[in-house]
Amino acid sequence: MDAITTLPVMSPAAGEIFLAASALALLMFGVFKGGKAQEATSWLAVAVMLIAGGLVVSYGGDTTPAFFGMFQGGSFAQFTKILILAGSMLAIIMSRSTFRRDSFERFEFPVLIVLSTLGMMMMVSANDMIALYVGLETQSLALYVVASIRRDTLRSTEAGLKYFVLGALSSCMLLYGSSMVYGFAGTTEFDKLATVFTGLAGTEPSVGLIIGLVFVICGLAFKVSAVPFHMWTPDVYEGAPTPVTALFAVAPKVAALALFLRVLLEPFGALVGEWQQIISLIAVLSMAIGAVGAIVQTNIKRLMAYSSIGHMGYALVGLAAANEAGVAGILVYLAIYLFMNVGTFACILAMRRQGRAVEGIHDLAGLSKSHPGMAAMILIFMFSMAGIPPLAGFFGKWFVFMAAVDAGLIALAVLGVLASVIGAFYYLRIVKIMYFDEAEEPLDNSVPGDLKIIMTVMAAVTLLFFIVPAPLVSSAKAAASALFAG
Amino acid sequence: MNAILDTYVIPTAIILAQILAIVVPLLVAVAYLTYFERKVIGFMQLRKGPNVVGPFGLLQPLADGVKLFAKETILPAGANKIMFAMAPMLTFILAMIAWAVIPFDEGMVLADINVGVLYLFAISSLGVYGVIMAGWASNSKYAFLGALRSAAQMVSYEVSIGFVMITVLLCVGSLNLSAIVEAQKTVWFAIPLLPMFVIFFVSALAETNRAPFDLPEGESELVAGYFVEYSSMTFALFFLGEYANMILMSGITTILFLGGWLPIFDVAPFNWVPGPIWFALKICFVLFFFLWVRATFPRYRYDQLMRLGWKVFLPFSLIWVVITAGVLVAFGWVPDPVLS
Amino acid sequence: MEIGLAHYLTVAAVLFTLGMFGIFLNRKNVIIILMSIELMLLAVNINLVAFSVFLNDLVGQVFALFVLTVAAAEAAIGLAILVVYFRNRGSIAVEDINLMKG
Amino acid sequence: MSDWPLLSLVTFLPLAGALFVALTRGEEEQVARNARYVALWTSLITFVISLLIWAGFDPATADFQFVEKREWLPDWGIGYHMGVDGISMWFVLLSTLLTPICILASWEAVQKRVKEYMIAFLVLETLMVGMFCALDILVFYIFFEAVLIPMFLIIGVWGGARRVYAAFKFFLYTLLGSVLMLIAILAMYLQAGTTDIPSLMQAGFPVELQTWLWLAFFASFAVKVPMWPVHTWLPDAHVEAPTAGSVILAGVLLKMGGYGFLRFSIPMFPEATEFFTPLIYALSIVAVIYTSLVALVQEDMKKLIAYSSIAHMGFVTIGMFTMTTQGLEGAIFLMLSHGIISGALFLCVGVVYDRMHTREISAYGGLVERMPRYALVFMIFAMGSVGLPGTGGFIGEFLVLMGAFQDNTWVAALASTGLILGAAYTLYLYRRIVFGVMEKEALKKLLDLSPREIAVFAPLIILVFWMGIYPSTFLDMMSVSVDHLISNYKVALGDAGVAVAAR
Amino acid sequence: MSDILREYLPILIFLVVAIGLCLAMVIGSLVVVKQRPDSEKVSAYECGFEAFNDSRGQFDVRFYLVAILFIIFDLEVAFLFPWAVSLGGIGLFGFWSMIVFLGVLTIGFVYEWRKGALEWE
Repeated sequence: MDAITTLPVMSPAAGEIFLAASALALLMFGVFKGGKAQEATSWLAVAVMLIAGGLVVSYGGDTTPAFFGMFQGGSFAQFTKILILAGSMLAIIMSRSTFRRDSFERFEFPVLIVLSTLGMMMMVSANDMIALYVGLETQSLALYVVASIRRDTLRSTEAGLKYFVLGALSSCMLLYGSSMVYGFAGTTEFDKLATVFTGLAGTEPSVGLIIGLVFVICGLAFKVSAVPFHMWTPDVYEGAPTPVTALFAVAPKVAALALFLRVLLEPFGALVGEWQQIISLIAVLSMAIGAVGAIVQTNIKRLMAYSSIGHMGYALVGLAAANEAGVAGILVYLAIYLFMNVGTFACILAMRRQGRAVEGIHDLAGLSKSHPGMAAMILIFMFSMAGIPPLAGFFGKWFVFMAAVDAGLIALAVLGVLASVIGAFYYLRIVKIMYFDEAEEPLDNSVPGDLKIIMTVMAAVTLLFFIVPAPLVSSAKAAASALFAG
Repeated sequence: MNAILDTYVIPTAIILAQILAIVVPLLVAVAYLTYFERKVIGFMQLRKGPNVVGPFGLLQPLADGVKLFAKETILPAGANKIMFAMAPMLTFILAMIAWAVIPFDEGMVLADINVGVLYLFAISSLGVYGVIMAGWASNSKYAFLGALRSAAQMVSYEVSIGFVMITVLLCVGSLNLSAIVEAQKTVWFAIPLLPMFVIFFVSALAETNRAPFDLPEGESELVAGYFVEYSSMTFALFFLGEYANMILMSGITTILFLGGWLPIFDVAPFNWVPGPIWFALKICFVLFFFLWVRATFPRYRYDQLMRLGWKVFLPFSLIWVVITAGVLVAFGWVPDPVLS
Repeated sequence: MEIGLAHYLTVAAVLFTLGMFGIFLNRKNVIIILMSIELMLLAVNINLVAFSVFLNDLVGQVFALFVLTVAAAEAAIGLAILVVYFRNRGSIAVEDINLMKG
Repeated sequence: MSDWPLLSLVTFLPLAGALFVALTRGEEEQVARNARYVALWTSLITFVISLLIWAGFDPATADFQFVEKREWLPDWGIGYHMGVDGISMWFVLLSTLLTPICILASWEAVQKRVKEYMIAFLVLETLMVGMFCALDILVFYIFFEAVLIPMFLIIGVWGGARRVYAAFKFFLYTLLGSVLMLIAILAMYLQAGTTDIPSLMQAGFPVELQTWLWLAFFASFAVKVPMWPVHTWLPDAHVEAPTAGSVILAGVLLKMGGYGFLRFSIPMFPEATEFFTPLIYALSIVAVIYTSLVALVQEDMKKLIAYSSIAHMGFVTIGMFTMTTQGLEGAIFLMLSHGIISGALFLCVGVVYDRMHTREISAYGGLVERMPRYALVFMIFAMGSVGLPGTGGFIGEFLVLMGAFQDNTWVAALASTGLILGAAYTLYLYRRIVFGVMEKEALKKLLDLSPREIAVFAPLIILVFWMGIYPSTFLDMMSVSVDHLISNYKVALGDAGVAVAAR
Repeated sequence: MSDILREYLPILIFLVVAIGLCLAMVIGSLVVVKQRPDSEKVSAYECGFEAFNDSRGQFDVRFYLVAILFIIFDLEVAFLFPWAVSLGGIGLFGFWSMIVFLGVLTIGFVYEWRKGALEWE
């Protein structure tokens, strides 16, 4: 009782605190500015995220437990938070031109993204089941609204509704799991849970605990859209406005996966024997369904949904390995995944015919002739996603599978690479449509400048990553070892 | 055998006796509140009010009761029968069981639970279900619209009631109603928290759908609101429930702001009078205000009503919560927490 | 019969399962899904409070309070989304939510 | 001169050219012309520089030469490591030689999207050269896999009617094989703690592990070589690819598999190699005989040559696994000569295809009447393919058979039948196209080889005869490396033998 | 009987009594008085016409808005209850935490106000 009367440590959470305060300020700014506030709010939101990123860099590395042990900084959190912030920031920037062209004006959009980003950052740093839940919900609640932001269109609202129902369901499962864990371990704090479970080593954990663990995993698997909890992904990706899908594909995935890592490796680290099989299975299924499901798709956003399911499967391979290399692999994978996805979505956002957004895969036909530059970039992204070296995507797979082999999960690794061959098929299909097929009617030529810049930068990073991979890879490794040290 | 008798039967019998000691006077009070209302409003409007049945019309409530009892109970064809019948019962039951935690004097309370305020808050929140059920089950547009309006109104004002209760709690440091009364030994909260007292009273008017906020059942607009389809005893139950609620809200006002059973001044002739009498007197005083308001104020428009609730009361009470807490903290007046 | 922890857990589990079935088997109305979600959250709260009492540890109740709050926010957002959906679709029957086939 | 990063220069010069081409802007016509010239000159300069490697190469040592080493992923101990020995140097030269020839060959054949075409070829050259130079297994894998991208596009964009099918088949087959290799590479790295190829050669993997690793590498290289029964992508890819694509495919890409066996399977997993040699023999012999028979009944020129490539690569794998000096040198030599000869044969097909736009054998006949020079050139390469003494093909096949006889008579005997069948289908092809009566009207207007085409063929003809008449130029350079390979292999096996004996 | 049961038992009994009472009243009336329903009597109370459409049809979306706002604010109140009671034990940090919380709440409230969610007509 005494502890709570003293001021808690707050500095490691400087970025989050700033983000929270700014989100409120932005909301007020938007609502009082009136009229065309979206443009200004968007740029302010970007600036806020940049500053928050700076704060995360300068203060977030502090490993002192903050907020009475509810919040844990450190380089793992730092690394993922920067990815999250980058993803959200790019999503906001990319949304501008699209919404402008659709003459859609809603300043809440950037504010909601800032809020959900805040939630994601809290998730990553959560050091207690309660903090985890609150962070997760902050994220999810904002994202439900973001998904249905085009409230005048049926598709967007339906996507929002589906996302809401299944997201809420997954939260319930996660909660039920954590309540069981709380009951059978007697605490919700990650550090204490870890101690309790380490004490259990060698003995058979109680059934209640296992049920709790399984439910927690199910809930988290929902959030990363891993099979068999992936059903919502294609629908939501397809229905949500494309800038929103671009956000969904990146930042929340990074956050959810980072959370997955932390939860399973820190508090439940000692129970690795119980969850390794489950994660392996989820990973294999995700890779397989992601690859097979994408083959029959005709909508590029749906295809990206399956692609992200598959990618999450690969990332989970690293988790199944449950070693430092695996975490480092996942972090590298996530960073690269971010480049590829943001770039791809920049291209998708640029797809317009006579001013109207199109999203069929066949609308890409003949792109290599009408837009050679963009086609080349999509080509780079697709081959990168297929994991063909020397493009960045290969390195993600390399590190993840390295961890799996290191952990002795050879079968998992083999299944993974086989799935990647199947997956390569549909990425190739897009390349085929762009390069081998003839165009019926070319896409519009006017690609907004910001999208152009984003896709070019992302393509360049994806293409040239192999030249100097060391900075990213080394910092991922450092972040991973921080997770294991702390 | 004796053990069972001692542990179960006897306590239950005592409790039953206590309950009857609450319910019977309450029902009588409700009956005479209607009489009182008609009389008071009558005098205010320079009329006589009921004066035919019995001396000064004193038997009028009984006659009304018998009349209602003797009427045919109509269950509308399109109604959801079970829900239709349950709605008035719910209203009535809630109005009754809230009294279980009301202290009439020091220690004179049926269930002295330590979360009394929460209990009252919960019970009064449930009241809205009776309204919604009635409106829905009736399958009539008037009833349905009346119920919606009534529900919206009730929940709107419930928020400010909540905030007002918080300010009181801040000064008490306990959720126990007796403790709240005890805390007013030095000064009644109506004085330092006067604005809150006013807000609470006005919100209580709205919460009980009383004039000038009685438009959910405004006869001229929506016939009789959500209970337009009711008749006979089902109607009577609504009626009873509503008036019992009025008395209850007065009781809560008394407890929160007017020092409950405490005498006005804790000096000689005043403290000879027993607590329950004080309590009853104060309730009557508040009830008189209820009636007075009805007689004097014109009915609010619905938009005015909602604006008052959301745009005036809510921000105002919110600010008052902050101010109260700030003052208490700044001057070190925060009561020690009673953590039991 | 003494009512112990196991009974609370059983009730919670039953409620949770009911909620789950409510979501997956319900073919009629999306509102029912929202109610099912609330039911599941309630089950969780029963769990938390029961554990809290059993472990003599307040954290469970604090958690339950958080769950309540978030559940309310969630319900609010869910209802809001449902309303905008209804305005576009004119129906909230579950089988009508089929614009995109998954 | 020695500290000049010659290998990197050779590797990345084409990439710079590709970048240059990519940046050209302007009228389509002009861009196409510029792209052609830039590509040609880049590849020619690259070839000239690569000759410096040959010139500076010291044949007396089996060590890697022109070594470059730089940090790349320091935390994982993975570096950028380049170097050549007597084996890989030849493949580098082969790649740099064939690229300008391909570019020249597609000077007029390719008319659409010339810029992209040239970029693809230059990138492809970088990747091929880089792969042969790489001394880090991860770097090797990157180059090895990346080849798929330009090749996929070359087949898919500039290919024939069924190009999409062929491109997909090519891509997925090879990818499927190589991802398994990726797992094996990971396992090796984790076992040995390094991805450095020279260190891995010393690593000495446990026998149990070797088996699996060998199989995984085999999955990749067997597809690439290609060995029966995973060869089916090759005829499709060859048939549908544009002429230059087929040349590169036959000339260099198939050699990547053979090179892989030499660089990884044999030196790193000697016990497994010993164990699996019968499997290789069996598959190779099936390939030699079966595909030769298949080649006999082909109606499509390119398909026939494609099947003949499979058969020749069967010889190569036999030679390699005999683990005799003759066998190995023969295999390498055969790869080089086959690279030139089959490339040239595809060019020959390309010459008539450019004029007639059909590859049906039955559409031709009596070409000698109108195209005597063409008939001569075609004959030289057909003879080379058959393995006529005096051409490069003879030396290679002869050495392989010698090696095979030392190791296993039956294998050698069966392989020899492949020679006869090879002669049969090649001569049959030649007869049907060049001889006979010129009946078709369309053929009567054919023009003989143009100066450009002669320029394309001339260096190849010279090489074929050089290899056939004075093979020591080539063999001397590789012999030390090959001996080193064999002795290491024997030592490793000897160790294993000792270990087994001690048990 | 546990303490908690002893405290709440009277409420339970009270509930039973109240239910019994109202059932007695309603059923008593039903039994004693002769019931003669006819189709006119049981029809819905409207302007003399038959009802045109389902009376439970659509209604103003603002009612939803009020409901949603209520849920949010009522919960804040639920948070304030324990805080108010224990303010003495949680010190300045406890105080300021809640002030920040209320600040956030106020911002949301201001937003609603500006967006016109509180306008009725």
